Amino acid sequence: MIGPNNVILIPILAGILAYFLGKVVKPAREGLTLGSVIAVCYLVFRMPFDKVISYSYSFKLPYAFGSLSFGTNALTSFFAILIALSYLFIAFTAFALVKDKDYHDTFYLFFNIVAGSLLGIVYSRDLMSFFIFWEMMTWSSYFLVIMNAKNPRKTGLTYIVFNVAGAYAMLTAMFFVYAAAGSMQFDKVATAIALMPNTKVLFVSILFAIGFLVKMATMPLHVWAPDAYTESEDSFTGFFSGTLSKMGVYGFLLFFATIVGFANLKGISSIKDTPTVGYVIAWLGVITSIFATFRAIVQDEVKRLLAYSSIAQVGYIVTAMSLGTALGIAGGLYHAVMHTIMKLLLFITVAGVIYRTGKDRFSELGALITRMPLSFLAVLFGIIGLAGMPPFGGFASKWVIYMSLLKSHNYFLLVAMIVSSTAAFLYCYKLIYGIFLGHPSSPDLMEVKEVPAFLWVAQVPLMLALMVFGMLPGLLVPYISKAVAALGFNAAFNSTNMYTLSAALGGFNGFTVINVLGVIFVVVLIWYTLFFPKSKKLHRLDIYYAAETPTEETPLHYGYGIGAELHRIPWVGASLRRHITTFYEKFAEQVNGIASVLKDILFNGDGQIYMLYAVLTLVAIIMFLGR
Amino acid sequence: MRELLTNTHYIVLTGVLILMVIGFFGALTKKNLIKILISLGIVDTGVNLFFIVIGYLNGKTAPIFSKPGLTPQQMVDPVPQALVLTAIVIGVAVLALGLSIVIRVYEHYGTLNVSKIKKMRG
Amino acid sequence: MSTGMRILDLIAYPFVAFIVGMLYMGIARNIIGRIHRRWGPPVLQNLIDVFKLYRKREAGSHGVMFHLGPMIMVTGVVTCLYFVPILSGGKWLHGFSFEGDLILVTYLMVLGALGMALGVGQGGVPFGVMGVTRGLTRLIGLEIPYFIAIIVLMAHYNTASINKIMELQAGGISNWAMFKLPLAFIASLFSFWGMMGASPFDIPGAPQEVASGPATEFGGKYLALMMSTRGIFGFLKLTLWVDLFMGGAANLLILIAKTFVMFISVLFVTSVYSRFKVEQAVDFMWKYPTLIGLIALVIEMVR
Amino acid sequence: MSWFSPILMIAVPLFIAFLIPLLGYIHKKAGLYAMSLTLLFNMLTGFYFLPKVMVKPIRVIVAGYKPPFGINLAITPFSIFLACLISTMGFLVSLYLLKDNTTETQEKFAMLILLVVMGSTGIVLTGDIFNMFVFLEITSISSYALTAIKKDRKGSEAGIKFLLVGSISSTLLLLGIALIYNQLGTLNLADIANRFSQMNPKVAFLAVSFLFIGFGIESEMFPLNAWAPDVYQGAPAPVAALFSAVTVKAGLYAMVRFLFTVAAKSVFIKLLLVFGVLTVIVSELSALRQNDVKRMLGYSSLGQIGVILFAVGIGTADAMQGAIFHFVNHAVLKATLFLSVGLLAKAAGGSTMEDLKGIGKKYPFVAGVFGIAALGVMGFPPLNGFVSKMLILMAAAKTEHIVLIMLILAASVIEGVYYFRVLQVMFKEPEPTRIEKKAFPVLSLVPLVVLVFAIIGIGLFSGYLMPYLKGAAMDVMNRSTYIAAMLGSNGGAL
Repeated sequence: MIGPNNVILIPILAGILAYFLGKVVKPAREGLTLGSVIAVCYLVFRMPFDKVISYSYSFKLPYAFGSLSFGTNALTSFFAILIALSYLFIAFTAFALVKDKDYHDTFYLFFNIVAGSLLGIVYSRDLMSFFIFWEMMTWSSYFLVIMNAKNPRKTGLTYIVFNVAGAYAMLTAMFFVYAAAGSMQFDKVATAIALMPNTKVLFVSILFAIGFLVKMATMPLHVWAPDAYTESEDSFTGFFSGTLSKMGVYGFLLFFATIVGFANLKGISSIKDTPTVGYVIAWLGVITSIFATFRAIVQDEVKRLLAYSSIAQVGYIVTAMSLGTALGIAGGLYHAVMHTIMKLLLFITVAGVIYRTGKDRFSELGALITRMPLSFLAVLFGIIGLAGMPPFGGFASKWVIYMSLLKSHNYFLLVAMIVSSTAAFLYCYKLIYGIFLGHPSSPDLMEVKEVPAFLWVAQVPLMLALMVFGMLPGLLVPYISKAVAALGFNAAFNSTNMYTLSAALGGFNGFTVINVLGVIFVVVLIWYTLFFPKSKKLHRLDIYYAAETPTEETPLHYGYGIGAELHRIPWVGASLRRHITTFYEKFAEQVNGIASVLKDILFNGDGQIYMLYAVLTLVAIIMFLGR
Repeated sequence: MRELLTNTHYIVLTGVLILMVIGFFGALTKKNLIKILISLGIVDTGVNLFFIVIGYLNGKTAPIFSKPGLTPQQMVDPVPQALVLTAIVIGVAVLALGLSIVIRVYEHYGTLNVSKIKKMRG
Repeated sequence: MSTGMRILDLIAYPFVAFIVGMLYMGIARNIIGRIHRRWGPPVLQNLIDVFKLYRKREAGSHGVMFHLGPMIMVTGVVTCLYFVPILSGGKWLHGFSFEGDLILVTYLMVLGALGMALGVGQGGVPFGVMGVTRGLTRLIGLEIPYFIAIIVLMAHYNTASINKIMELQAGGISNWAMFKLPLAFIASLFSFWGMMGASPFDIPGAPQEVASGPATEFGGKYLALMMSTRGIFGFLKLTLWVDLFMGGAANLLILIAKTFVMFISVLFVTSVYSRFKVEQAVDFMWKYPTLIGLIALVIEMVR
Repeated sequence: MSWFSPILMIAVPLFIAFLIPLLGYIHKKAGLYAMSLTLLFNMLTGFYFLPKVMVKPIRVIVAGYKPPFGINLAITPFSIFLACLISTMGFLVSLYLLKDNTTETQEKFAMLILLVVMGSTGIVLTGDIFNMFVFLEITSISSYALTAIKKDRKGSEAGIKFLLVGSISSTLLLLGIALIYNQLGTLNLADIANRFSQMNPKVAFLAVSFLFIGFGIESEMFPLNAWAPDVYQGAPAPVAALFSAVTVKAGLYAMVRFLFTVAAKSVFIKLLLVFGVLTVIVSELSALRQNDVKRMLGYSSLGQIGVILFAVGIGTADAMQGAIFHFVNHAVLKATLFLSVGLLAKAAGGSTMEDLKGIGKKYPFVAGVFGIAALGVMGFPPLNGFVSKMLILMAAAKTEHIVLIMLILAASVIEGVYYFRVLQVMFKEPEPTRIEKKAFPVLSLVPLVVLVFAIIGIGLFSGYLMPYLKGAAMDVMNRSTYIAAMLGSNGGAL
């Protein structure tokens, strides 16, 4: 039976083959990627969801590593399915959008390797294989970030510094734990940590947290994310911000719930029976979502707005999970799925829009609803989900997170989260207004065609998924409860049927909500279109304009300026002016300064000084070690 | 263990020390490349002299069967002297190579001042 | 209660809200008129306006989304209405409130506004977009005190379902949340006034600045739909506040009495204060009402 | 066949080296082909003896005098392992040189390359301390000549600096050997090791510190490696590849053999640890601000050597195993980097970042190889650099060196920055119009292909290499087996 270890190799081999075979026959790249996508989806879905299976895979690595072991449990299958589906949708998007680009070959090489390494992360059962695939994800996604970047130098270097530094923080913690446990297997490591003294456990958990918070782009470690998400290859961005950030979520859950264990973290120090480390991270998550939401509203670039919105949404997941309550983790997982679906849908559509119009700023777009109706519908579904509006799944996941915060009495966290989720309506509206409504900023926008057909293969299922999860919020509950159980928590949902979602303090019936909405809308629609005379189609410029008549030149696409008024709100304005990046830039200057001073002093080019160094070292050794 | 250091040993050892000090002082302070190479040569001779002193036994003669009837017991320890031969050859080779490179450096830089020859630094 | 009656009850639901809502708007124009020492239009003026607009022969439209915008608004508001029980006791006029809870209602309230905003977007009128932006920015301010208040409620009564909250407040005035959680009530009042469009907060539709904001481009049947929705929305909020803080109403008469008290508070505030700028509104809302709410929250956490 | 002994690995290259000027008359390129053939021969003999020595070390007696009197070769697992590595890398660089016409005088070049490889093999195989000094001097002198072979400004400047510091090292080594001979009266490594404790402690300490500094200069340790960046920048690229892959290894071998087997002074091993970490930090930081890619690679090479010294300094068997593995990876990776930069610089007419702008688009294969090697050096998973770095850091974790691990990981973040910056300059800048694309000679691409397969192959299938690494590590760690093998009667007298 093809175990997880083979599933990982399929995309990686496909990628490498695609690169070389593609040189001979170009369509081989799409063919191989498609083959690997189908194989991965088939195998991932065929694997039993919550039966714990483990494989050891001696990969001929030296004795010190032991054999790399892989396996599945409910949590891994949960994320594996997420990865497989995103891999499928993004592959189709890439088939359409990357067809005639010059980096056609390297794209498929690195895209498949990233997919393979994601599966590797999820299926690995020991620290070393987890780290191997984590690093492979980092460097392969680096090349996809700089592939089509406008200024690859700044984006690429910030991405590498943060992600590699995060990975190495995680690695130090792994070595710490390896020294105590003597082995890299998760279970042995878990038992070893239980016996470690408190200060060490705290040190290890902070280092692990840093590694995963960098990946989840939580404040103050988020600086790489906006640039990386905006400048990465258009069709890859969905995968990047939708699925790669979820690896941070998976890692966080894996290490904090099973290996380090919330219980003994609580033993060390806790505030109101939530571990202090978790409590601090929860506040970090909330602060991230507030800052990121306000920063998202004032953006003019479409992808940068979505990038900041990703950071904000993942901030919710961070807050929900890090409190260590069963319902919180369930809420985090639910929102992880919803966020992936929404971000895939939005980024794929935006990539299609950019591909067709060649423009990526709100001030250059506008009134595309007439030319690209399906994309409009896709973005409409997306923003309803993003804003967390009831008929679609976005509301269900946010509802669970709110309930978890209410149940664990973290009211202040909930109030802070409300600030950001209410402000989210602004950037959702700006997204759909800026691109599809209002007035066309340039005449050529009126000749644009709909997004390529392949994208519909990705968009339609995602839209349906949002609707279905909205209609049947309880559909995911059994799977989430199994995943939460795999982490050692008993699931906290009261209801088990598909239609309702109920937990701690209340519940709601998604099926009724969408039916009521549907019935009323149909009634109003019939009543309005049939019984009333047809409305007269007015010309675009025939609008109420305070007694003047606008001409073709008057700039009417006012909506792209949404968010300008935020600067005037005292606290929000202050947060928008102050950037955390200045701190990092100063730090980078400091390091560069030391580096250049160091090299100029020590290697100053004079042969005689070099001789002097040798003699002085000799004298120093004799004097100091002489006694 | 040959601990019997006679006063001749001490005289020659001080000589070695003086040579070494002069050599190192010259190499580390003089700016002219050729002077540096010469002082390195001096250090080399100092070391070779030190080797000879190690093998010297008071009142013994050179380890060559020049006269019939010389027994090895009357000779000084031959091994360091063999080593010194190789060391001298190496010293010469290094010095010759050094001077040829110094000529080429002079062609390029027009100066022999070692603190001026630092286009490659940092 | 047979299903037939249930269906009738459900059909009557929006119309009750529509009629009462329109009457209140008529009364409001009358009272403000009297405050300005003039007679003010007849009480049924709003109903007359709405029917006049429905009779209009044609209405200008800028495209599909423009056409659907007001419809989504109505759908959103009426759906939200169905989840707020008009009468307590769960027999008559309780809509679907047993299937939803307070958080669902909070988010449904915004769904209508967003639907209409899409219509305004296609309308293409800069004033419309200005109105929508002001509305959404103001929402950031209003939502916080309101949400703090309902958190206090949910924490205190340990449930999120509106009906349960109403039942727990039964038995006399002293049992009302208004008196049990006074600070939370005061904090929620501020956002109540804001959402009802009382003067310091009627920023989106400010006639002098943005020519009635979002409703600028809509005429004929679309304007009629929007005015009736505004009526229903007013009624919805009134009943919600009554349910949450005054133990709901056993029958329509009690409901009208209680809602009238709340409505009077709106009128007083409207006619006294002058309009805020958007940032002032948000800043104001984040200062005093939020502070009061947080104090209520702390008290609640301590108990 | 008793005549086929490891001594041939030294005798044959020596003989051919001095035969090359004569071959010059037969055919202009004969010297170069002779060089490659001899190195091939060396490689094959090395690999022939490798499994044998793993079982039992060989002691080659020269000119009939049994140790501890005559000069003899001590072929132990660690030395034969390194001998194979040195000869293989020498052979690959020589393949590159066949078509590389950097210098007009081909004979001198071929001879010097042979002498350097022979010298290094000698250092690694010899069992006599003065003999090791002589081989070290042969390597150094031919390295000075190789650095300055191109007669240009950079070459001669680098050459003279290398010579000055090198002569200090040889003087100190001589002094150390003299002191040891004065006390113990013997030059045989095993014999010295055996009776090292009988030395007067003061003189012993002095001798060890002299030799520590002497070998330190050869193995590019921090305060003593100031000459290295200039040499890597000044010397022609293939020569720089040879230095980083071969001569440094010999210097490191001498340091390790002396400190671990001969003078088991733990103070100096701890010193090695400190200097190792210092080397890593200083060289990685200095590499950050470099504009010339070859000089940057020089610094990065120092950084990797710092990691090796750090691993050796830890002093446990695991760490030594990781260090030896890093010997191999560093040699393979640095050779690939220098050779590919050599090709690219030759095409672009210079090795600064400015010249190499957009070169990746014009020569995708060679720049791709450079990229893979860069990923390997940085220690990214599937490649070989990752495996040895993990082994070293795991060993360090076992001995509670957590702060040092964090320092080294911070240094490798810096390493990531400057390597990705070069990759970004090569691949993302617009294609240079002034260079017209002309294909490189096939023969100079062969070593690159072999090295890339080695990088990926060792990375994936490092398990096969482990027994040899374990054997070599054991050889270094326990002195007594070395002494017994070399002095005891059971020594295999060939």
